[in-house]
Amino acid sequence: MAMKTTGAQPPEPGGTPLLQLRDVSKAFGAVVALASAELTVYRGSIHALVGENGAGKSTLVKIIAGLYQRDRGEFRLDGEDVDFDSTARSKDAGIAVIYQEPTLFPDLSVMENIFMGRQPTTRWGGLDRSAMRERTSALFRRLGVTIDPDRPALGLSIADQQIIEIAKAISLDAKLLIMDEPTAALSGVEVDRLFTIARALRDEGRGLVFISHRFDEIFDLCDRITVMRDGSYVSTHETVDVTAAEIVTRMVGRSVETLFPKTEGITPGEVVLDVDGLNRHGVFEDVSITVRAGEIVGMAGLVGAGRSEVARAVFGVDQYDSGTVIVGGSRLRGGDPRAAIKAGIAFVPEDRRRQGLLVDLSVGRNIALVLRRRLAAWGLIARHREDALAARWSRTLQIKARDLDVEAGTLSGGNQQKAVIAKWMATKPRLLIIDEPTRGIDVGTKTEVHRLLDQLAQEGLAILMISSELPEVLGMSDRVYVMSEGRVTRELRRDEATSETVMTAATRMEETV
Amino acid sequence: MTTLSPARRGWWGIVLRRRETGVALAVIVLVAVTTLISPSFATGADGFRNLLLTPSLLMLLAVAQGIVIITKNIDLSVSAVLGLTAYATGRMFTDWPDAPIWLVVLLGIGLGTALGTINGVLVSVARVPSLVITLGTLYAFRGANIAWAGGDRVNAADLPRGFTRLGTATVLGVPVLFLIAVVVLLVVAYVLGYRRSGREMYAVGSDADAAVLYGLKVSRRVFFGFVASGTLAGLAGVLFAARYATVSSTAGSGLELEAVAAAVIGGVAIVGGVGTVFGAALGAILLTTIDRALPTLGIGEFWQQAVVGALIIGAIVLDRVIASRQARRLRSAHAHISTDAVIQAKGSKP
Amino acid sequence: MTTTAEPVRVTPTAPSILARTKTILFGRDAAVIGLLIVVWLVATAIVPNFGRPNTVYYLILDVLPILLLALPMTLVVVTGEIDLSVASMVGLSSVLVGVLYQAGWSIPLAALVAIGVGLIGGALNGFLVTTVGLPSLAVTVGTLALFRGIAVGLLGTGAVTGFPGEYKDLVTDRLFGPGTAIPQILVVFVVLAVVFGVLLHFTPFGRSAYASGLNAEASHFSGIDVHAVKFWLFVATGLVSGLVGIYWTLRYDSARGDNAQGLELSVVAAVLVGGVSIFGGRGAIPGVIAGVLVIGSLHSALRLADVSADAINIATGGLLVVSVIFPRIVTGIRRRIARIRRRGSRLGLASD
Amino acid sequence: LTVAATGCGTDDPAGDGGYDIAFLPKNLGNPYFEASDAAAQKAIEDFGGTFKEVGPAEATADGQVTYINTLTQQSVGAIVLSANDTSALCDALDEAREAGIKVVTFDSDVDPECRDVYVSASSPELIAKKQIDLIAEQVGGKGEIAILSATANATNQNAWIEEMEAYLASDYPDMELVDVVYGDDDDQTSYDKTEALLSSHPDLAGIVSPTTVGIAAAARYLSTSDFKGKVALTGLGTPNDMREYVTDGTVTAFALWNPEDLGILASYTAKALLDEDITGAEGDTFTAKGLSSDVTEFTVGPDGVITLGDPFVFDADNIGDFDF
Ligand SMILES: Nc1ncnc2c1ncn2[C@@H]1O[C@H](COP(=O)(O)OP(=O)(O)OP(=O)(O)O)[C@@H](O)[C@H]1O
Ligand SMILES: Nc1ncnc2c1ncn2[C@@H]1O[C@H](COP(=O)(O)OP(=O)(O)OP(=O)(O)O)[C@@H](O)[C@H]1O
Ligand SMILES: [Mg+2]
Ligand SMILES: [Mg+2]
Repeated sequence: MAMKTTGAQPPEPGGTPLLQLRDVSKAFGAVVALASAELTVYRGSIHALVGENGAGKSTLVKIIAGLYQRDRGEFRLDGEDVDFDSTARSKDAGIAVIYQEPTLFPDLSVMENIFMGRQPTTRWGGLDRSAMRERTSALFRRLGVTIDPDRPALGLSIADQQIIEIAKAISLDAKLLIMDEPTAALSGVEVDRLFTIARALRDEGRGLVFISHRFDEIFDLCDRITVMRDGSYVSTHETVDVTAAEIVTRMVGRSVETLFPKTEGITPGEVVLDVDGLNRHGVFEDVSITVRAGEIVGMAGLVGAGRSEVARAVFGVDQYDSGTVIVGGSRLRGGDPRAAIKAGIAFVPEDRRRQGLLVDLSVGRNIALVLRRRLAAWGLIARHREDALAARWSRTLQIKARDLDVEAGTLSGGNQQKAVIAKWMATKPRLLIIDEPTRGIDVGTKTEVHRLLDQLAQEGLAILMISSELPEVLGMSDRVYVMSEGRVTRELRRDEATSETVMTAATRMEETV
Repeated sequence: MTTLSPARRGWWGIVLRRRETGVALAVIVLVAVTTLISPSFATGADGFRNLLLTPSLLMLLAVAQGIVIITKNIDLSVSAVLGLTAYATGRMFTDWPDAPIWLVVLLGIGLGTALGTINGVLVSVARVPSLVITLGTLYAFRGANIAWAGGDRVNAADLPRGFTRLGTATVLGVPVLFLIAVVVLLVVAYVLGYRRSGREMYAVGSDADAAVLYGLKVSRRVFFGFVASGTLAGLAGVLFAARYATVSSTAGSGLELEAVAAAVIGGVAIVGGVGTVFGAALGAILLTTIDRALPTLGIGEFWQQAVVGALIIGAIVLDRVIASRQARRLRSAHAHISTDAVIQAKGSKP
Repeated sequence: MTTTAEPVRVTPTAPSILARTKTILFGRDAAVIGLLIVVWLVATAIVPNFGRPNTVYYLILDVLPILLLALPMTLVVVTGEIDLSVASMVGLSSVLVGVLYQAGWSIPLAALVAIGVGLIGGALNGFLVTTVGLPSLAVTVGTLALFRGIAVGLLGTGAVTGFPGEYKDLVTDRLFGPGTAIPQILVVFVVLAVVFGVLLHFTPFGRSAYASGLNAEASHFSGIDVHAVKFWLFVATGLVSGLVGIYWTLRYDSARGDNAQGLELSVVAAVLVGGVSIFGGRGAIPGVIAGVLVIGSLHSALRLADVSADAINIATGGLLVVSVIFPRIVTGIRRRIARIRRRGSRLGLASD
Repeated sequence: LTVAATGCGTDDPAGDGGYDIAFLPKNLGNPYFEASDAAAQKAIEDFGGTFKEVGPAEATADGQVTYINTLTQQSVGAIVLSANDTSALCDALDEAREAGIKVVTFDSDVDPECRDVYVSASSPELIAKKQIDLIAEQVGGKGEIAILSATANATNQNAWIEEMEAYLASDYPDMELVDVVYGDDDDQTSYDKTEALLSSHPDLAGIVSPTTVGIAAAARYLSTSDFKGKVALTGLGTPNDMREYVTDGTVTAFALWNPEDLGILASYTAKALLDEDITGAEGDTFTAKGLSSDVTEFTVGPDGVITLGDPFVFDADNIGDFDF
């Protein structure tokens, strides 16, 4: 499928901006996702949007797409005020979006996933499947991949799903293409293809917005960079004028060191967790790790490296195929979270709202949930015992909520995270596995969580911390395991761990990308 | 390296793997065996006609149910809609003897549409789970029917012959009712399979959140699903009046679960997004054929329902097994494609 | 570190008893109980014969199967599942009691077998839903046909009657002597209601049930054996269905394959009117009992007022639809008002 | 017999001249009961009573129990019912009678201990004989026949079927009863059952359907099928339902009593009980007015059964004279 050239535009910014957002705000209940965001995109340029996790990038994208409606602010497309009430509107207006999380219809074929709602039709208005198949194949050829257009989306890997999202967005032939972390799941070859196409689209005079946490990609691809922090606009730069270090400083808004209040020089105690040769077919292989009391062990790797899967298998929400997991001397068979809890494991999962909390249940009940049996006398739970436990731990963790009866889902993200930690600390664990401890948490709370982890370690807790944020891993860990494609590729002492060494092991490459 | 077009590759394999094939095969085997035992079953004076005539009404309801289930909803009120439209049709003929038949038929179907619209509005606008709403309207429509009819009922003598003949007439030995059911089936199958609107119904049922991201009109699709379901149930009601010619206030009682069962047996997944109305219609044919065949096969008529129950459970367990197998197969297929891609990228292009 | 002022921390405590009482008073359960009281007051005032002991007596006997079945059904729906096979199991249990009695067994023994079969049937449902992982709606539509089919198959459309009087009296005798309102069989219900009420509201198991209904994945991550919870609830439903089958047989002195046909929808309707969310995670036993009694009392009053069976059906359906839509409308209006307030100046552009 | 003296019956209904009589058919919407209940209403209003018809939507015993309970609470004078089950209604009827309510069954009986009198359309022997004679005549006295009944535990149906089997064995050895199927007094079920019957018994010569719903459905099925004129059909039907099929030759002759007479007789029986003219003991006599036949004097037979008379045979010659 060839893109038709719709009047060549000069690649340099000028004239009316294609997209102009000013002072946009958006709140979800108590959570302010965007305070005052700003973004100006010109035709024929690729615009990077950067910011920490939770800075509000995806929310801004969803507002442009018409999925969310802004509470306040200015939104112009081609100089005209617009107000999309559904994604269909933005599509009609020439905006294509690749969302951060792939969203496919699992039961439908790949080609229909790409063309849903605008499938090619015959003269009679019926679907023209062969035309659809051809166009899909053409798109895939352009992206350099082979996926059977007729297979259902069910069971596709995250990478393949992402490729389909990209194919879908390209096929829209849009004047503005927004990509929210499209490369997070892709390998180098696919990323190169994507970039070639992105540059071609730019040269046709379209506008592109590119969101990524990978600076090499941003500096390789983008013409301009807008920095966001805590839901607000910080600054916009020509790529050639800035360095990565400057961008980071603006993103974080402070010097990075103070973010990680790590107490140094603690002598770890006895081995609490001993994982040996753990296997789960097709997910991870031969994983061996140990964690000692008082130690924070980091697990680094690219998204999809299998870290979460290892944690889930250790805790027992998943089965494993072979290997051993020993916690405090007793062996865990896998597939039984209750045994893991009894052995003293606490597990703060990566997806807070789906796995960590029951968002429709009150904060108090959430905190008391794991301990429900221990709270019962004569088989009955007394409410005052639940209340007392919940009150104690929410005080310890300083959870901000009106009272214990409010639904956990109404808390701000950081407070939700604290509620999950409270729920697990209440079990008095000896090992805490925490997956993405600060995902979606604002900077202030982030520091608090880090301080808390440090304090817990000092009190003798063994902590296994999985994080995709490299600074967090480097700043907080006594030791780091690096995983790549389901294997532990390196173990690094605190003094050995640098972004270089970790990234090399994570990508299994000799040279840095 | 030869690249096979996906369309050509395994066309037969696709047909053989389809759920519909299995159900159709079951029907054929059942009819064949029964006919061997008792030749009149399919070849006797009325055997062949009844083979097609008996399932016709349930086919319509199963298609209606299939549409709704594909959008991840359920319509328990179909039987009450059928009953109400059947009675309304009869009453129009008795109270308005000069009415042209076609007009009464249209009005009857229109009543079904109106009742379906009520369901659609309640489900898609009020956003209340359809199981609850249609359970409520099942009671309400049925109650309205009994309230209206009271002890009264429509008798064969009240209906014009031209209308009742519709119920049993045949064209080249094929009952008209069956032809109508098949035409409806083909139209619905075409819309669901080959129109954008139909494909969107699958999308909505497959993942409603993704459908919102795509900019699909989720509420509208669900709404039209219920309107279509009501319309088809209304058509079934009109044809019920034509076929049985006697309509009391309880006509069609209990058919709602049979319609769900037919759809489920035919491979329409209750979780939405999967299955075809062909499957649902075949499920209806299988159910009614079993009903008729069991006595001939020497299984007491009283055991029919137990067989049907076992069949439903068997069907959904089978679905589950197939689905998990397929998921596994797709995952490994993906690995092959990836390596293929590398080989192709390196080898085939000069 | 750039310091914004330390944010104010409100460390949460449990709300006061007063506040919690207030929540209960304005809650869904209280609304259903209030509705029950209104129905009773109005019916007593305007329907002749309604307030009499006999009315209450018959009312209780009539709604008892629904009352009993609604208890485990509440728990099943709270976990986000549904069991449509209950009425068929009642029929099967009834037929078993009849067939075995006819074969010369004693009633207690026959009843024990019926309960046993109820347990097995419930376990079958539970197995298919949890271990095999099938949607409970589809599974129980299947077992609905299966159980009913076995019942009808065992007894045809014939009936076993003539059960011994002493057992029939167990069901129909009045607690405080002739002419009084309370049948002694109500004791069984009260005991079961307390058991299920305590189980749901005051035990770790109950917490697990709510959690499983709200979010099965998060529950699994919290060490709750979601499958076990659901499995045992299906078993409990089967057990109670078995009991109801025995009651049905003795009350009507008739074991028939079509006993209690269609009752499943009445049970589900009552549970939903009683405030249990079909999505799981919400609902309480007192509300459900009130819900059953509202429907039962309404039926009884309408019958006494010589309103025909049809209008009664319409009333039931209407009640069900209104009871689920009404809260939606209220929250919808509230949310809209809140949004309009928040948007303020952008009111003109507000769209949905 | 104990006269009402319990707390519930406030006054003797017959005492103030009002006869408060409730009819409880097997189910609402059954034209047979529509006819008898309509005639009963006229008769009751004629003798100054109040008539009421209540009933379940579907023909189930438990549905009837609920209504008997309701009528008991309302303290009606008499309940006239056609029972869906012989014994399932007994407890409820006992309580009604304890409360001083007279219980008359008609058309379909309950156990004799649970009611005061039973108004039978005809005696089972007469009914069975008449139908077997009719079918034998139509099929030439030999071949396979089948019965399409109502529900499997309808007392009257089963009594007739039993009599038919005995009569067949003794008088028509060449005729074989090959199947009994149950249409549940539901039109659609009866229709489908007829169809199933014909497909599973290809050599069937005739069908006997001793129920008005069943015979009409079977006739409608036959009239549009190839079996029309080949498979004989008789049984108990109403002239209005059957007129069409007699005219077109599907059915030659069928039998029935007059359902209106049955309703009227049941009403007068209830009146006689309320007046305490009869108690249900054998030999009690009373009078009924307005019947289509000239009979006015009726005597209670053994087991408290009152019989209306011989079934009447309808055929092409006389069917035009009737309208019910
Ligand atoms: N639907 C929602 N309901 C409540 N809060 C939300 C919702 N969507 C986003 N948020 C919150 O808004 C904030 C901004 O989230 P957003 O996804 O926009 O961040 P982001 O910059 O895309 O981060 P990342 O780099 O991790 O993708 C976060 O605190 C998040 O928890
Ligand atoms: N829905 C899915 N379908 C197919 N494969 C999946 C799916 N989700 C994850 N995977 C695969 O499972 C493996 C491990 O993914 P996982 O998300 O656990 O990695 P991770 O290292 O924990 O990443 P993250 O940083 O997101 O936590 C990857 O190979 C990934 O592609
Ligand atoms: Mg994001
Ligand atoms: Mg992870």
